[in-house]
This record gives sequence, C-alpha cells and structure tokens, in this order.
Amino acid sequence: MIDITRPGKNMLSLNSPVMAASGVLGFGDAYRDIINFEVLGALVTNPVTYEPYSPAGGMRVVHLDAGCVVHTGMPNPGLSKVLAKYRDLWTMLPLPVILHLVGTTPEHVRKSASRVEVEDAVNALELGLNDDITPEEAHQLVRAAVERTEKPVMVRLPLQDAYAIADAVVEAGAATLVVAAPPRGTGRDKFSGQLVTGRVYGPLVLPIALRVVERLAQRINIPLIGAGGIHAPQDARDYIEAGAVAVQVDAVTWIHPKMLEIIARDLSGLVVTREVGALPDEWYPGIGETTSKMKREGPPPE
Amino acid sequence: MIDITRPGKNMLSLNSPVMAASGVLGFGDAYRDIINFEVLGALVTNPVTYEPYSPAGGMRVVHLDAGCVVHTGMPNPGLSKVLAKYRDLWTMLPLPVILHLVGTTPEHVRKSASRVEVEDAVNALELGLNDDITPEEAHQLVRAAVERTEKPVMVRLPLQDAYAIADAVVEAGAATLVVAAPPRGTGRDKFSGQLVTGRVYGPLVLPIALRVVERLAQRINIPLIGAGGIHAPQDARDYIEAGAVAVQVDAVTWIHPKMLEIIARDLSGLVVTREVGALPDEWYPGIGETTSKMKREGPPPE
Amino acid sequence: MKDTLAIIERVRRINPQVQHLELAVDESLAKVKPGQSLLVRVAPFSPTPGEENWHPYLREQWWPVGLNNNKVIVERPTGIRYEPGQVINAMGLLGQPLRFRRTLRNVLLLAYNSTPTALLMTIPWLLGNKVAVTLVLVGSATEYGTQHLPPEVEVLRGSPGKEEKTLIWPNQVLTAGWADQVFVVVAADDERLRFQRVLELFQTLRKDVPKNYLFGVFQPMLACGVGACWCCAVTQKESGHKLICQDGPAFDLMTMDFK
Amino acid sequence: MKDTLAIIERVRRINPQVQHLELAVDESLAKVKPGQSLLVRVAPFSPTPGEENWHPYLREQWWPVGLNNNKVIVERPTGIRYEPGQVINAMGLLGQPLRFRRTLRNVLLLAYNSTPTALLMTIPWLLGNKVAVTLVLVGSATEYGTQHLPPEVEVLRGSPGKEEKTLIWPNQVLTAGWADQVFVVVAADDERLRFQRVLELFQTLRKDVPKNYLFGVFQPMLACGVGACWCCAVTQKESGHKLICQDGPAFDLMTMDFK
Ligand SMILES: Cc1cc2nc3c(=O)[nH]c(=O)nc-3n(C[C@H](O)[C@H](O)[C@H](O)COP(=O)(O)OP(=O)(O)OC[C@H]3O[C@@H](n4cnc5c(N)ncnc54)[C@H](O)[C@@H]3O)c2cc1C
Ligand SMILES: Cc1cc2nc3c(=O)[nH]c(=O)nc-3n(C[C@H](O)[C@H](O)[C@H](O)COP(=O)(O)OP(=O)(O)OC[C@H]3O[C@@H](n4cnc5c(N)ncnc54)[C@H](O)[C@@H]3O)c2cc1C
Ligand SMILES: Cc1cc2nc3c(=O)[nH]c(=O)nc-3n(C[C@@H](O)[C@H](O)[C@H](O)COP(=O)(O)O)c2cc1C
Ligand SMILES: Cc1cc2nc3c(=O)[nH]c(=O)nc-3n(C[C@@H](O)[C@H](O)[C@H](O)COP(=O)(O)O)c2cc1C
Ligand code: FES
Ligand code: FES
Repeated sequence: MIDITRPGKNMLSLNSPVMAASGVLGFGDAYRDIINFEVLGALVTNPVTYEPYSPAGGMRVVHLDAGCVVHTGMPNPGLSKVLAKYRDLWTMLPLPVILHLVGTTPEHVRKSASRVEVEDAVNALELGLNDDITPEEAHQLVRAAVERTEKPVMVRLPLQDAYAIADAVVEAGAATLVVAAPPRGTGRDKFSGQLVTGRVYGPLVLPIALRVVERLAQRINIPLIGAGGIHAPQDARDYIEAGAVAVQVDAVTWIHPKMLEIIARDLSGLVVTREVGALPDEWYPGIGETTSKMKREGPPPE
Repeated sequence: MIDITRPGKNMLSLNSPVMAASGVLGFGDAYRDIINFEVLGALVTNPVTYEPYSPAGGMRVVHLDAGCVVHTGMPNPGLSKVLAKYRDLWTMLPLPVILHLVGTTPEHVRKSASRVEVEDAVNALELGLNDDITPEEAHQLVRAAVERTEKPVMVRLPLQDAYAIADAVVEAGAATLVVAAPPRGTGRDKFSGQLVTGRVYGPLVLPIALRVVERLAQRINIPLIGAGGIHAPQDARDYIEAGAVAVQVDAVTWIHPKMLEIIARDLSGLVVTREVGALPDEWYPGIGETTSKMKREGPPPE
Repeated sequence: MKDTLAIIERVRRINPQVQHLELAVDESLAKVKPGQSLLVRVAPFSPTPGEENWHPYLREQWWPVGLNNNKVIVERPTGIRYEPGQVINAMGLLGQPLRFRRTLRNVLLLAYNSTPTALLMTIPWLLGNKVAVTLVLVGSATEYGTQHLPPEVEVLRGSPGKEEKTLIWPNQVLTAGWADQVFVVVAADDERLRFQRVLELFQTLRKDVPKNYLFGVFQPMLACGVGACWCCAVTQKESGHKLICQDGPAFDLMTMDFK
Repeated sequence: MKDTLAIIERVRRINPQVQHLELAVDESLAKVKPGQSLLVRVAPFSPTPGEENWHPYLREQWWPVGLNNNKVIVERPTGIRYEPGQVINAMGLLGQPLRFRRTLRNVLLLAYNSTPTALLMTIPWLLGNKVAVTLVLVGSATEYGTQHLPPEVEVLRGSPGKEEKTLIWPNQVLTAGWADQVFVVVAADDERLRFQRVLELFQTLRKDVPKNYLFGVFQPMLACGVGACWCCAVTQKESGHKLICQDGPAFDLMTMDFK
C-alpha cells in the first residue's frame, strides 16, 4: 500500500502508485471495456464545479509537433448532477475515487466540500487551482475545502506557479501536492489559422514538470504526486526517482489506453539510480534501494 | 528598420526582426559558410561571464521525443578574452552585435558593462538571468548594467519566472525583454541511465512561451522579443502576432541551419489574423493589418 | 469500444483527393454502420521512451465508406503512404449510427468545403434500401472526383469560387424541398460557423425546417474519442451537453445551441 | 563545413550489429579523412510547421568507414531501415583528421563497449601506408563481427563478462608496448569515466605513457556539431577549452583534464 496523503484521519493508501489525471478517464464510465481499472491506484474524476459550466467555444484540440493544445473550458453539469449520475458507479468501482474540484470561488469550494464530506462514494478531493493564482488566493481556497471536510484535500498545482504557491498550499492543510497540471500554452490551429490557448500535452512536458517535482521534493514534507508528459513506464519511474510517491498519467491514455495499464503494472518494480562513479553496466534497474527516499532524507543532490 | 529597444540614445534598430538566440551561433565564427548573416537582424553572442567558466561535467545533450535537454554549464574564457579574440570579427560582420552577458553578480555585471561601454564592436548587451531569481535580485542586476553603460541593456527572462520578474526588470531600465530563455528541465539520458538537468529545446516549447509573450505584451510597454520553440516561419510569425517586435530562433538552427535564413527572409511579409466571424478562406496571410499593434493598443482579447 | 489491431490489405487510389484502404479488422469493427468511425494510430506501439514516433501525436479519425466481405474500406487523403501488410492500431466503433427516418425516399448528402468522406458509408445502405441519393458538392468539395460512386447517385456540383457564392448549387430549392433528410459535412476549420450558414441557407430554401430533417455530421479533432476528455462537448438547446464522439457524429442542426 | 544533400545508393548488411550505406555525396564530403564524420538528418526537410518529423530531433553523427570511387561508405546500426535512392541531408566535414605519427609502424585500435565504427576509416589508410593494425575489442565490443575487415588486420577479443574484467585482452602488455599509437572508442554512456579507466590501464601496462601515444576518439551527443553551442567543450590541462566537434574527435588522453 502506498500512502499518498499526509498521515491522519481518512488518510488515503493505494494499491498502485499509478492513476490517470483528471480529465483523462472521464467520470469512470469511459474506457471501462478497454482498461482494467483494478490495476490503477484510484480514479480521479474529470473536473467538477459547484455549478454547471458550458463547454468552451471555438477549436478545442490543436495538433502540434509531438503534442497538442486542448481548450475545453470546464464543461460539467455541476456537482449535484455529477454525484447523482455517478455515485452508484463509483461505489461499485474496485478503487478509491478522488473527485477533482475546480477551485472557482472560496464560497463554492466550501459548499462543494461540505457536500462531498457526506458522500461515501468519494474518498478524497483533488482541488484544481487557476494558473496565475497568488499564494494568498491558493491558501484561501485550500482552507475553504479543508475546513469543511475531513477527507484528504489533495491540491493540483499549476506548473507555472508551482514553486510560488506550494508552501502556502501545504500550510493551508493540503494532504498531497499533485505536481503539476499541464502547462497552459497557445498553438496555431492549422485548419482555422487561429491561435488557440489551452493546456499543452506531449512528451516534452515531462522534463519541465519533472524538474519541478525534483526541486519541490527537496523542500516539501507532504507526499507529492508527479504528473506531466508521462508516455512510458520509465517516464513514470523518473517521477518516483525524483521524489514523488505516485504519478498521474495523462494524454498517452487517449492515444494508447493500454499504456496506462502497462505503466501501472510496471511500477510495482523498484527504481534505482546509478551510484556516483559506477558505470551503467555495473548497475541495473530492479536492484538496490529506491532513491526517492534517499533523496528526500539526504542533502540536496546539487 | 525595426526598433527593438525602447526609444532613447543608442536605440537599436534592425534590418530584420529575426536573430538567433544566445548559444546558437557561437561568437559569430561558426556557421559563416552555411548561413548568410546579412539577412539576420543581429548577432547575439554565446553567453559570456566576467571571469572564465569551465564546461559542466557529465552528459551534456540528452535526446528526448521531439526535443532535447542541453546541459552545458557556462563554458567561456571570460569577457576580456572573448573581446580580444572576437572584436575584429564583430567589427567586420554586416550586422549589429549583441553581447549576451550572464547575470552572475552585480559586481561582475557592473565591471562587464563598464568594459562593454567602451567597446565599439558591441552594439547592445543582453543580460541573462538565473532561473528562480527574485524580482529584487533581477532589478539589482539590471540596474548594475544600466548604470554603467549607455548601450541598450536587453534582458532575457527565464520562462518560469517571466511574469514574476518582468515588471521589476522594466522598472530597472531594461531596453527590451527577450521572452524567454528555454525552460529548465530534467530528462533521462538513455545511454547513461542518468537524469540530466539542463535547458529544454523542442517544438513543444513554442506554445508555452508563446502564451507568456501574448500575456506580457498586454501589460509591458517596452519592446518584446519572442523566443522559444521556433522551428518554421509560421512559428516566428506567431510571436509577432502575439505582440513581439522580433524573434530569436534557437535549436532548429542546429538541425537545419538554413531554416534560420528561411525564417529571416520570410518575416519581411505581414502577419494578419482572421477577423471574428470570418471564415478562414475569406482571409489569408499577407493582407490587412498586422495584429500585434491592434492587440497592444486594444483591450486584452480574453 | 475495443482497442484492436487491423491490417491494411489493399491500397487503391480513387481520385486525386483520396485513396481507399481495405482493412482486415476485428469482427466488432466489421459491424460498422453509417455514421460510425475508427480512431487509428499508424505508428508502431512501443513502451520504451524515445522509441515511438509521436508524429502525428493524437489518433486520427478514419471513416469507413463501405464493407467488402467483412473487410472495412476506409477513405484517406492521398499523399500519405500506406503499405499493404501494414499493421495499424484501430479503436472503435466511435459514435452512433445515423438515425434515418423510417419512411425515407430521398436523401440529400451535402459536402461543403470538405470531401464527402464521412457521408459515403450511407450510400450502399441507402441504395440497398431503395432510397434515392443526391450528393451535393460545394466549395472546394467540387474538386472531389465521383467516378467511383454507384451510378444511381445523383451528383450536383456548385460552382467553385468565392466563399459566399459556394453555398449555391443547381436546383437548390427543389433538392432541399424534395429531400426527406439532409446530412451535411463541412470543413474542419470552423464547423460551428459553417453549420450555422448551412442552417440559415435551408431556412431560406424551405418554408420551415422541420426537426429530424437537417443533420450536421461533426468531425472535430478528437483527443480521446471515447467520451472521457469532453473536448468534443456541444451544447444543445434543450438536452444540455452532448459528446460528439459518443452521442454524435450527427446532430439535428435545429437542436444545436450555437450561442 | 557544408550543408549538402546525399543519396543512399546501396545498403549492405555487414554483420548482426551494423549495415553499410554507400552514399553519393557532394565532392567536399568525399574528401573525408580518418577521424572526420558527417552530421545527418534523414527526415525530409519542411518549412511548414507540423510537416517535419522530429523523431529523432537532433542530427545524427555518421561515421565513414571507407571510400569507393568518391562514394562514402558509412556504418550504421542494423534495425534502422534505409532505402536505396533515399535522399538525406548531410553536413560536414566534422572535426579534424587524426594526427598520425610520421614514423608509424604499429597502430592499436581499441573499442571498449562500443562498436569500433569511428576507428575503422583508419584501416584502409594505415594498411595502404604499410602500417600494421591491431584491433582490440573488449566488453560488448567483442560481439562485433569482423569478417568484412581486411585479413591484414589482427583482431584480438577480450572475454565478454563482468565490466571490471572486460578491460583485459590477450597479450595486453605486448600489444600496448609494441604500438606506436593507440586510438580508443568507448561507450557513449560515460566517455570521461571510461577514458579515465583506459588511461589508468595503459599506465599500468607501460612504464610511461608518452604524449602523442594514447588518443581517445570522443563521440558525445552533439547539438550543433559546428563549434557554436559549446555542448561538446572539454577542458585540457594546458590549453584550456577545446570543442570535440571542431578540434576533435581525437584528444591525447594525457592532456585531458578529467577533473
Ligand atoms: C471555472 C473555470 C475553470 C476552468 N478550468 C479550465 C481547465 O481546467 N482547463 C482549461 O483548459 N481551461 C479552463 N478554464 C479556462 C477555459 O479554457 C476558457 O478560457 C474559459 O472557460 C472560457 O471558455 P467559455 O466557454 O466560457 O467561453 P469561450 O467561448 O471559450 O470564450 C471566452 C473568452 O475566451 C476567448 N477564447 C475563446 N476561445 C479561445 C481560444 N481557443 N483561445 C484563446 N482565447 C479564446 C474568447 O475570446 C472570450 O474572450 C477554466 C475556466 C473557468 C471559468
Ligand atoms: C554563472 C552560471 C551560469 C550558468 N548559466 C547556465 C546556462 O546558461 N545554461 C545552463 O544550462 N546552465 C547554466 N548554469 C548552470 C549549469 O548548467 C550547471 O548547473 C553549473 O554550471 C554547474 O556546472 P559545473 O561544470 O560547474 O559543475 P558540474 O560538474 O556540472 O557539477 C556541479 C553540480 O551540478 C550537479 N550536476 C552535474 N551535472 C549534472 C546534471 N547533468 N544534471 C543535474 N545535476 C548535475 C553535480 O552533482 C554538482 O553538484 C550556469 C551556472 C553558473 C554558475
Ligand atoms: C476559477 C477558475 C478556475 C480554473 N481552474 C483551472 C484548473 O483547475 N486548471 C487549469 O489548468 N486551469 C484552470 N483555469 C483556467 C485558467 O488556467 C486560465 O488561466 C483562465 O481561464 C484564463 O485563461 P487565459 O490565461 O488564457 O486568459 C481556471 C480558471 C478559472 C477562472
Ligand atoms: C549566477 C547564475 C547565472 C545563471 N544564468 C543563467 C542564464 O542566463 N540562463 C539560464 O537559463 N540559466 C542560468 N543559470 C543557471 C540556473 O538557471 C540554474 O538554475 C542554476 O545553475 C541551478 O541549477 P538547478 O536548478 O539545476 O539546481 C545561472 C546560474 C547562476 C548560478
Ligand atoms: S473526444 Fe474526448 S470526449 Fe469526445
Ligand atoms: S556540438 Fe556544438 S560546439 Fe560542438
């Protein structure tokens, strides 16, 4: 069992350190005939707001070289309808359910958290924060959730502002940091000729997010979940090596749904790094200690 | 002529809005038999420090999916030797020379700026700032340069912190913002099995940096130069449309040196965006007004 | 929905715009009906970082245009090279079959600045059921060669030219009045705007545009294709959000909330 | 340095590890000398975003192993498919020719956990000048098949096995003493560490390792390959920084500052 939240009441422990990021598996109904959900650590739901939201207008998916920009807005029927529609499914699923709540306003977050507190089908909240949020706003939103529920409140940080707001979020009582939401970006849609702003997915997100996880792992003392650009088992292992306790896989699931399962199955193995001065063929994965622990207990490596 | 610095004494105007980023063309000696330098706006030199620096140890270049991580350290023989070695070449070059000075310490920056002030072969400074720099530190480094030279002091912002430090840098007297230096990231080298931290290059940097330029162009009132992930003429045009007056091309030059020239030749054309409500085939590039101006004078588009 | 492997058994050039691939597919995919499609990845799958080619990145939507002894025939643009024997990854079936009226005699298929590919699977089905089919090609669709279509299909071409004029074709009022149902595909550049124009046109061509008459067949860029990512959500006037990849591809244009 | 197009005229499988490509090249590239190489991009060039395949992203360093009537023969790993007639983009020539001693009688070529590819261009040149060549293969290099090399080349193989033991080959002291010059290639995983081990070995094999005797042929991943990016900078004990792509690929291991 892998503890993905800080110790305490309602602490969340998973069978597998691998889950799909919010927005990837829908509300648990999609992909059920393709992916074996039992090998996953948890279901993170699509983003939900207290009130219903309409889809964004214009082009939604822009193809890029080895990646894409996705602009959806936040279409969802609102918390009550989502719970009414999916509660029974979630209860039947063989894994914990983490509800992704978009951090709209403190008032809505408070109401949503109170609602979720009495909802047995939901095991934890994951709070999504707006890009360019200030540490104070982030603190306020996290407090709003933490004050109204005893369930763990995980917080997904925007990549751009992860360093700036991490401490405020931890201080406000976050149970886990998810690092990070996909970076926002602007790409030109070749069909319409328009510039479209949305979230950026692709393998090149990995190095950027991985470094943020590496560095936050040095200074944050609650569990981190690594997310961004994972396309293969080794990518997921890289996050564990960098100090994450678990990972969230995103766009590769759309491309190869089975890859999510392959990554989940793979990550039961150990991950080790080459010792200083050792040649690569004197070292191989599967032997020795995992470094995530060493790293977090030892001095910063650089 | 394109004004790339704010108005004033020694203002820098270029024949072309296209140049290569620091680190891409060396000190002006490489690529001379492959690229026609005359079509470029300026030569931005490789990074220089006041004192000599040795190369970084370990793996330097890590191949990724559609990109790479490059970890060089800052190898250079120091400002005096660089000037001694390249002054004559720079004087002979058919384009202005912008010396990229790494912002090490205020003291070194002050000394370097004083040195460059009396150096006819150098037309402007571009100051490189460390990632994770605070606005106060950035302000101090820019002041250190501005106080000692009347040449324009352009400042290349780190992508991660561009929003946070831009205002401080402008306030300190920067002549131009270059947005942005490649993001830092960590990638696994497949030969050594090691995680390597360095700068990330690849097409997927474009959407991330482009959005930062788009947004900074709304609030900054000195010229912006767009940089990051440009691999084709349309990518460079996207930065102009987003509000940049010029662009810096990076890694594609290593892959296709001629692409730098192709982009430079291409960007003499106009760039327009589709009007709201128009269909794409009622619109085509080369007709109408450029939007960079409209954008910067009108209200924020979203 | 199944994630399967398929084999390209035959490649045929049809006209300057398109080629047909005959695919040996999993039997679940051979049950494809008009309106349904496949989500395909051509690059070989690899679980090792750096080994898979991410160009292109997302899956492509491939449209069947016919069946041949359980082989699915799909229509793809020319200019991409496919090899007989090539193994591809095909997910399907995407979306819902088109809902034809019970008492159907005349169907109008309209392609507006897009190849009619996504509509062609209807043709064998409709002709087999003795329904008359008229295919109207307007805008850049006029360039699409139709020699390979059954001779029973009446083909009408608009005159190519400036955009505003391209929504005109011969006997426009007649064809619109005579049709029991109309299915429309438009260019991917801005489906919403184009479908709005088509709707406006039919509102001038007919006294009233009834429900269950004028359908847009939506083919936006998809991310997941299976109802997970909500990238393809559209708003309907009365029944809230629908997902194109699940509830579509065809929606009654009268019910759409284009804002 | 020139940016040219070349044509793959012939593809020959040589052994399970490598294939040889015969390239029709620009005449400037046909002047290649032992030690020099090409920077190649196989994907077709396109100035339109989204059209070029960035897999792989950076150029590859291709090592000539011989010339055949102005055709350059390069050695590439098996498992990549090249087509006769394929046009590729080749920049060159990279680096400096190896500096052989004037009075050269015996040369030792050593490949340590790497195919000897980067050294093979020396063989026709040395044999032509009546210099005896010994090729030592240690570590995973022992797997490299040498049937295609001229029979005059003496091939010595270490025993494959655990890393510490692989820097051993038959008649080690003799071969090291007898050689006038030694050129070494090592695996790309950690050239610095591996060259250090080779240097230490020779320091035990010979009373003194003279200057201009033991050369490492460096082949790191390159970004620019033309002396612009400084990604390949190395530090020398006396003469400061050198660039592998310009001043290399071979450096006297005695002059290197490995820190
Ligand atoms: C509560 C909330 C949560 C959000 N969460 C997410 C999220 O998780 N992921 C995410 O990607 N976005 C998210 N967004 C932002 C979203 O992408 C849109 O920016 C926002 O929802 C506007 O969409 P809309 O449907 O309301 O209106 P739109 O029709 O999309 O237009 C609203 C404004 O955005 C501009 N605009 C429209 N389309 C584009 C485009 N393609 N590119 C640039 N500008 C455009 C328009 O000019 C207009 O000013 C969220 C927004 C809100 C309010
Ligand atoms: C003035 C200055 C300017 C710089 N400018 C740049 C720049 O423009 N671009 C840029 O990319 N970097 C830049 N760096 C950072 C650079 O990449 C290195 O982090 C730094 O130079 C250390 O390199 P080194 O040669 O001094 O020592 P190294 O031998 O590289 O080692 C120094 C430390 O870094 C760690 N380290 C070594 N290699 C790696 C690696 N591959 N990945 C992670 N950690 C490693 C080591 O463990 C050690 O603690 C700059 C550094 C300085 C001091
Ligand atoms: C209240 C609110 C919540 C949001 N939540 C998220 C979120 O969880 N994740 C995310 O990436 N974006 C989220 N967004 C979108 C913002 O990232 C985005 O910056 C905002 O919509 C403005 O878009 P722009 O920067 O393109 O102008 C949210 C936006 C708002 C207004
Ligand atoms: C004084 C100084 C100046 C630097 N200048 C730059 C620079 O101009 N551009 C850049 O990207 N990185 C620069 N760096 C590198 C830093 O970005 C980098 O964060 C730092 O070396 C620590 O690396 P790490 O984050 O991997 O630990 C500089 C570093 C230092 C110490
Ligand atoms: S494409 Fe993902 S829900 Fe339709
Ligand atoms: S690889 Fe760029 S300087 Fe050598």
